[in-house]
Amino acid sequence: MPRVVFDPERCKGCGLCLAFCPTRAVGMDEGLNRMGYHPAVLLDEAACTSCAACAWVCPDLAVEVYVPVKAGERRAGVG
Amino acid sequence: MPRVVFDPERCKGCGLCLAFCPTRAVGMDEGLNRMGYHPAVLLDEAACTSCAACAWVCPDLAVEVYVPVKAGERRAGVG
Amino acid sequence: MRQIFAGTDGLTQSTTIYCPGCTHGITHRLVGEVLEELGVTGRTVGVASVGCSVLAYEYFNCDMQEAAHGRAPAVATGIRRVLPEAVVFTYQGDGDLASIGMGETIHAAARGERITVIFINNANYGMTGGQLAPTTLLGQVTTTTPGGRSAATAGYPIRVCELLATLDGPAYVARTSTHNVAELHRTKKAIRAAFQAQLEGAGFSMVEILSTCPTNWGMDPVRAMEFVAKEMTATYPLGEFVNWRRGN
Amino acid sequence: MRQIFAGTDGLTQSTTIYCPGCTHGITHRLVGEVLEELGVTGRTVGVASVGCSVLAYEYFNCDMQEAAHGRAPAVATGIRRVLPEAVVFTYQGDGDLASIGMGETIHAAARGERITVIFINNANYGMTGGQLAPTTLLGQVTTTTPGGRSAATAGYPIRVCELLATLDGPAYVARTSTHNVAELHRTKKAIRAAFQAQLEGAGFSMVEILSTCPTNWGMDPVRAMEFVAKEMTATYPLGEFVNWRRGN
Amino acid sequence: MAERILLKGNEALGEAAILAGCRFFAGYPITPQNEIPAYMARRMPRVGGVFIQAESELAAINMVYGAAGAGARAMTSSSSPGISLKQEGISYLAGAELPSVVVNIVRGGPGLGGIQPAQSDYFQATRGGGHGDYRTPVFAPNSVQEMVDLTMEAFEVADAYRNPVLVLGDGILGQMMEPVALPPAREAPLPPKPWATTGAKGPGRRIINSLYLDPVVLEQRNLWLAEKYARMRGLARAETVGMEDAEICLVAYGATSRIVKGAMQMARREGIRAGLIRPVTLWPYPTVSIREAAGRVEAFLVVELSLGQMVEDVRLAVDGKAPVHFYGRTGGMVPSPREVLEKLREVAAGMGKRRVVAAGAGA
Amino acid sequence: MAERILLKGNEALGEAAILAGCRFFAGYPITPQNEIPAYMARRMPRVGGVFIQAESELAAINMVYGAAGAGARAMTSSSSPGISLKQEGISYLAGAELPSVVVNIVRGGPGLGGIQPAQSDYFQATRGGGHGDYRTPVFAPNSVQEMVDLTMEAFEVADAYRNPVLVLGDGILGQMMEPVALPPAREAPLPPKPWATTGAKGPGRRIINSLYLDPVVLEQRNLWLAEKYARMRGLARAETVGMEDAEICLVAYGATSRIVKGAMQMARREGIRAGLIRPVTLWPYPTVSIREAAGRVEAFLVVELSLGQMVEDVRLAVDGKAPVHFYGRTGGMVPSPREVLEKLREVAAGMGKRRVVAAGAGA
Amino acid sequence: MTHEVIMAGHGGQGVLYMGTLLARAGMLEGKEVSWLPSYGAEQRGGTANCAVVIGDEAVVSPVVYEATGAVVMNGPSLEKFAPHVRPGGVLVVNTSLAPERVERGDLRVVALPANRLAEETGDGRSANMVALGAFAAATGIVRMDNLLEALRQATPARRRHLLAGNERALRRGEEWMGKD
Amino acid sequence: MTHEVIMAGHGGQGVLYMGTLLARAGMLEGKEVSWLPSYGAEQRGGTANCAVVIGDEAVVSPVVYEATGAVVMNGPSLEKFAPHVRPGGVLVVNTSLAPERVERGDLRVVALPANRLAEETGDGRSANMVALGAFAAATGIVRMDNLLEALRQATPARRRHLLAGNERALRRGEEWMGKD
Ligand SMILES: Cc1ncc(C[n+]2csc(CCOP(=O)(O)OP(=O)(O)O)c2C)c(N)n1
Ligand SMILES: Cc1ncc(C[n+]2csc(CCOP(=O)(O)OP(=O)(O)O)c2C)c(N)n1
Ligand code: SF4
Ligand code: SF4
Ligand code: SF4
Ligand code: SF4
Ligand code: SF4
Ligand code: SF4
Ligand SMILES: [Mg+2]
Ligand SMILES: [Mg+2]
Repeated sequence: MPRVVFDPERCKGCGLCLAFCPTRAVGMDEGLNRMGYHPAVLLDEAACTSCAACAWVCPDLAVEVYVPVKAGERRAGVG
Repeated sequence: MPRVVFDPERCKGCGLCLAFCPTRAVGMDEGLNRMGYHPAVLLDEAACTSCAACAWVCPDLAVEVYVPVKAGERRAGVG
Repeated sequence: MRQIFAGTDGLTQSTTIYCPGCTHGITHRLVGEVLEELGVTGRTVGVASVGCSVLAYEYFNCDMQEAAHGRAPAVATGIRRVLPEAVVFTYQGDGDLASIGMGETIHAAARGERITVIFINNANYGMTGGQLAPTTLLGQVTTTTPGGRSAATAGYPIRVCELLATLDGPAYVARTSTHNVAELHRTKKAIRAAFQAQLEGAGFSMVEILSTCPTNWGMDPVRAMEFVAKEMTATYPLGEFVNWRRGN
Repeated sequence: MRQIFAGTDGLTQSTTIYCPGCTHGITHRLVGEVLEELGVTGRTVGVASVGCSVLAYEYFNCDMQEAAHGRAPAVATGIRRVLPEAVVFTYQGDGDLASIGMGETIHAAARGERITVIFINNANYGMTGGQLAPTTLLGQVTTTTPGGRSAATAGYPIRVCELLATLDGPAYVARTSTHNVAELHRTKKAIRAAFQAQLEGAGFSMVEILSTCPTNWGMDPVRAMEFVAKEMTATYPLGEFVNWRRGN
Repeated sequence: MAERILLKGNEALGEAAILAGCRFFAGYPITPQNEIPAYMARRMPRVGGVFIQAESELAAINMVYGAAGAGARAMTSSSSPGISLKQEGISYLAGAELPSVVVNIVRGGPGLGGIQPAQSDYFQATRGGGHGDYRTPVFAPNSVQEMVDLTMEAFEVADAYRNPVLVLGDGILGQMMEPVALPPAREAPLPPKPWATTGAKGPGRRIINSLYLDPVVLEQRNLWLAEKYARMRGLARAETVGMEDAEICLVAYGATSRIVKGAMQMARREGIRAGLIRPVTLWPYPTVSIREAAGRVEAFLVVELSLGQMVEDVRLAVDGKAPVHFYGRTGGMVPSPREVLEKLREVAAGMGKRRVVAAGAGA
Repeated sequence: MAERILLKGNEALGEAAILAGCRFFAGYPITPQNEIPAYMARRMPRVGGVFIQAESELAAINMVYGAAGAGARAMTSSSSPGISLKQEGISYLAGAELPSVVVNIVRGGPGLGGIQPAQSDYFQATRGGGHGDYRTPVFAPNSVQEMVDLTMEAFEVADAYRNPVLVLGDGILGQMMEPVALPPAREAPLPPKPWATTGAKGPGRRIINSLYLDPVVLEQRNLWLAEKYARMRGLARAETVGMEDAEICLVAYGATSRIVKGAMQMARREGIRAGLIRPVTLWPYPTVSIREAAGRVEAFLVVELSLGQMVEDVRLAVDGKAPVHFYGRTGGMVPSPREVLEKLREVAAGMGKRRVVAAGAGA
Repeated sequence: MTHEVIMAGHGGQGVLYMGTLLARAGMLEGKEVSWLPSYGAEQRGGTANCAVVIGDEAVVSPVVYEATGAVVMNGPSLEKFAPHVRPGGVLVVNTSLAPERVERGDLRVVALPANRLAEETGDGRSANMVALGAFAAATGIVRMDNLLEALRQATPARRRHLLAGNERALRRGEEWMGKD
Repeated sequence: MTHEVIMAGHGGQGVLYMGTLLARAGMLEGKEVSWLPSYGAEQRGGTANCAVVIGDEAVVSPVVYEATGAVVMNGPSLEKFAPHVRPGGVLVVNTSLAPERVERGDLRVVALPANRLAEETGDGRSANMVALGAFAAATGIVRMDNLLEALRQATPARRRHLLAGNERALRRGEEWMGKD
């Protein structure tokens, strides 16, 4: 499972996540979603640090961010 | 001619001139004017210094103030 | 004898409807004198507002418009823009200017509209019988704060000069008082400065004048002046808040 | 994988009508998160205003009222007084709050009304197609200042936080921005402080949030954020203006 | 019957609101209704209610919107210019279906006008001075007792229909004192308001709103409202005096109706068989009473403190079946019964020659 | 004839104002009339006029008051909720007799409503949504060309009578483009305004005012205004189409009248002899045209984008002489000619059984 | 019979209060009453007046056009309201502040030096009570015991100290009529 | 004949502009015309559409209920407006953004890959011009020279550099019809 999941049907393709991603891990999809926008996609999974900058700047709640669970860590709810 | 002339028909008998006269030269008339007020009067002509305090505080433009003309002074208009 | 104090050509001959000892009358005279002394009465359009001074159009010896309650600065703006050469002023109470008309006041000031506002702060609504004004002091009894103004339900007094001083449009903003002869002299100077600012095209100008309402305060005129001196100036410090000449 | 960022229960699931990249959406999320984190969503009544955020009642996951243009603080006052236990907030644009609603804003603040105002300053009227707002920068082009805002005809920008800071009623007044992640963190902190002020009964609270309007500014969302960072913060300095905890 | 006490109309109205369970009042001073906010300022804190002197009429009506939306019985009052300022707010209250009471103690207009009694806001009150298709029931008391009774009823009607309701008085009614029997305070719990926003989240959350961007939905909203307004027509009410044998039907409301009643009595002494229909509700208009009378009388004489506004509703009800005459005074002038009698005599003299007489000069 | 150019209704209206000599515009944005202030913002500086985006509708109408009082041809524009906010100001303009033009590009209501075209502010426009006895002429264009012509005329009427004049459009008229021939700019000097406050002292000084504390004087003022309003009745105007042989008289104004005309043509093809009276002025209402028709047709069908407002004026004019039917759509919905035709067929089918049909559901 | 009374004077003379007492006393007699003040800007420093109607039937019009009786407390009020009294009506004139001579010969004029009489009873401010007492006695509109009761009912606790003086003044007016 | 045309698409596609050009061209032919846009909140990121009427007589209603022809520039517009075209009417569908298949069999459907054709002419943004050219050719509603003249008139000086591309696109649409 990737660290960042973009919801292609909420995304309006504004590009803010792309612009604010410090690791340049985000790109825009070629295809259009139902609203007619090119949604964001995680291009470079490896580069992503789960810093959540993309989620913070997203105006459309289209981003979920995950971190790998360390050994022994409890699977808790949303931080 | 007195230094201060109160217009008994403009005066509303508020007593401000009396209160602010530094020489206590002002008093109120016993009689009533057409509006039903006791108008101000110059009680003590001699005490008056033409300081114009009474005129400054009068809300009803009921006060004219004069100073004696010194010898050689031109009779000019209102200062 | 030489006359050193007489009526002013800036006012008409009418007697006013103001209560005995009400300082509205004094302020009228000061404004009239300044207009006369500046020689602009003949090109002045004044705007009367709704309050005890609603009949100001009968008293100022110049063209006058009567504005709806609170809207004098908007009316003055209309006049100002149409008559670039005219001198335009409003004469407003604290209910008119700071309550219903707060929006118009701030926006005319922010626009730097070249008008002069004479603002009579008598800490209540005189004309309608003494209700709470935005400027009523904490603890002050009015017909709508029968237990005295409580901050918890009726809020805090608004200091209009301080408010306007945060804007870039005003050229001159000062608060003066009417409670003694010295203050009246200062008030007249401030009024003159305010009109001067307008004449120089410097921007919006306003003089807030602490005033009495003996009738609704339930005080005789002299006690009312003491109230201004002691109580009102404590909440409303006197002074210049903006002066285009000094650059603040 | 553990989820560290997800939707908030403070918002509904609806997608918004905002243009792509418009920071209205970000601010919604921050407010929703704060409501959720404070655990008050279930006792909150929000007031939507008239502007691009007019449909805010569809987005915040709490009881909502839609107010007439500019009157949100008055509507919120009515709610506040009737429901002493509720959390009450308004969400208003700069046209709504600082132009037509200036009077209501200042008076709610002066009353120390226990409401929280989220104030979106995007330097223009978004919803109606990009007209001059009181907060439009000097020189900024809008549909009603086609040659750029000129102080001479359209006046100067109004700094609302500075204005309200002159009043005694506000408990918390701050200006923050949305132009990068760090500022968004600060914005969220400010929103939380503002609601905290309300919960503690300290008085009126407001957070002015510098925001983008990519559509009407004719900029892409990223350029728009740069505009906020460079141009808007120059006219509208960020910071806390009143904080009841610090006593200023 | 409760003991009668002497009360000023404005204060009686204020007390009536409190008896009806009103616990939120926001207003702004204006003559001749200043006693209402002053009374509320004294009384509300004692009954655990809220009094706010709003910064303006606009703020006041919108505070009422918020309070009513939060479930309180809420009221505001003003006089003519102030009521004009509330028109947007009233349209919003109607659009969002918020029960509330708005009192207009009418004074002379237009503009700043004067402060003496008038009835020149009839059109505004009955046709909706605000924008959009909406209606508000309008109660028109003609005594201090009715200032009490109709105000209390106004709150019930407001809640029953989720609609703003107007009480239309005038300077005479507001300022006069008469003995009144105050009804007991409403004891029953207020009607439940499951739509009120009191704080909730999730699917049960509530929204107070009048915006419908989709015209299909907005039209449905309008039709829903229209249906409600049709139901409200049942509220129409009039008092009739001496209509059994009347050949001339006087129509007047509010304080004017009392003067007209005086004139009617004088006329009857002269052998002119006049009767009076006094609308108690101005909207819905008691059209049926008038229409019935139209079949029986020779002529109508409408008397108002205006240039002729209600006369249109009379003409709409009469629908050409009898001539409709008008007599009006304006600007704060109040006719004497003798003046109205004079006019009655004229109408009586001209009877037989049936014709429709145009309403007041041009208005 | 001047060359025809393609213009949007709102912009054409703005240009017409300038051609008429309007040199002061104050407004506040609101859909669907935003093109008017935007146009004025561009154009006014180029003709030496003033454009101000006011801080609110209240400020805008009061700026117009000041500017008109100072002698300028002045205009403001808005849409429904904003016009409600201007009601106090309009009453003041009428009271102080200040010539000015107020444009309402109507949208659906009540409350925030919607932004699509409507005609639900008819009562407000024609009965005076503000307080007091006052009237304003109301022009109702039905094309972009008339947006130009009637706006220009509005300024002339305003000056001729010293009165505010309304132009009532709707979203369709404001947003649509049509070819227009712009008349030449008014070249004659503006009528002298010896009452305007331009700066004067002494006995010749001027006062703009609507306050008359003495009811005797205020009544005189009201009678003076009433007389003026009576003189204004001569402004009443209607366009009639196909009324020579009509058995059903359609009545509609504004954009609706065009759709209704379409329906009328369709009906005639089916043998239903329909005619159309289109009021061009809504106040004064073209009562005489309607009344004349009432003697000749079998029935009236009034079509409005509202729940039924103008229908009252039709009924007042018809005065019981023929049944008056109503068809309305609301909330931004616009009927198709076919829908209106359907209704026409119904009316035609029911003819013969003369009866008065109540206007729209409850409004 | 229906009494339609006008009471007039200047701002501080307690004219409106006098009217409310009369109305209250009327109620105590089981009558229908109304009281209507002039209001508004007029009052300021100017005149004050009210109309009181007392009768057996529900009051038709609270506005008084042709008074059956009037009390005028100063000169301007005399000028303004004397013409509005019906022939045969009672007109009480406070001669302390108004001329004794009344132009009309068709009225029952009571020339009453109310201020002087009030001062005699010890409180110069109760001239209104003196006039009211005299008016009641002259017209029989209400009985003195009801006036006194009305006064008691209308006097709030914090004004109790003024009660005795006002009662004396009411009686003084009545007495003075006896003498008249 | 009166043409009643609907043009629809999403916000940035220049649909309203396309409509104004058509109306202008109609005027150049000496016809009566009207143009009515949808407006308001709808537009934001959503759909845009306008109605154009062109005929010999004064336009009766600017509102189009049953179109004689339509241009739909994307999928949602196709869904929304296809049902509003009269039997036998022309429907130009931009198949670059909308499905080629149209449910109705009673229309003259022109399947036009407008975006692709526009890109071929060198400016991907002029898909609207391609569609307009095709629509004009398919319906004969206005002549190409008048469309070109309308375009010239409507192009302000600061947009002159776009003129040639737009002309090419208009012509490309026309050509494409010829080939069709
Ligand atoms: C729209 C409107 N609201 C209210 C009023 C009533 N009104 C007249 S004067 C006034 C208050 C005036 O107070 P202020 O401005 O302080 O002036 P002051 O009388 O104290 O000098 C009010 C509320 C009005 N005329 N119009
Ligand atoms: C009384 C009234 N006036 C005007 C409008 C039109 N209007 C709707 S939104 C708006 C401006 C909104 O601008 P802002 O508050 O800055 O919000 P934004 O859209 O920029 O977020 C205006 C003027 C209205 N709906 N009601
Ligand atoms: S979480 Fe951080 S690194 Fe990963 S995609 Fe988002 S912004 Fe880039
Ligand atoms: S910020 Fe959000 S809406 Fe914008 S492109 Fe990224 S995911 Fe999409
Ligand atoms: S001039 Fe001065 S001294 Fe003379 S009376 Fe006036 S205040 Fe007193
Ligand atoms: S200050 Fe003026 S009004 Fe007052 S008492 Fe003196 S002269 Fe009379
Ligand atoms: S009421 Fe007050 S402010 Fe008004 S005139 Fe009287 S004293 Fe002056
Ligand atoms: S118009 Fe501006 S403020 Fe409104 S949603 Fe679009 S970008 Fe945001
Ligand atoms: Mg005041
Ligand atoms: Mg904005």
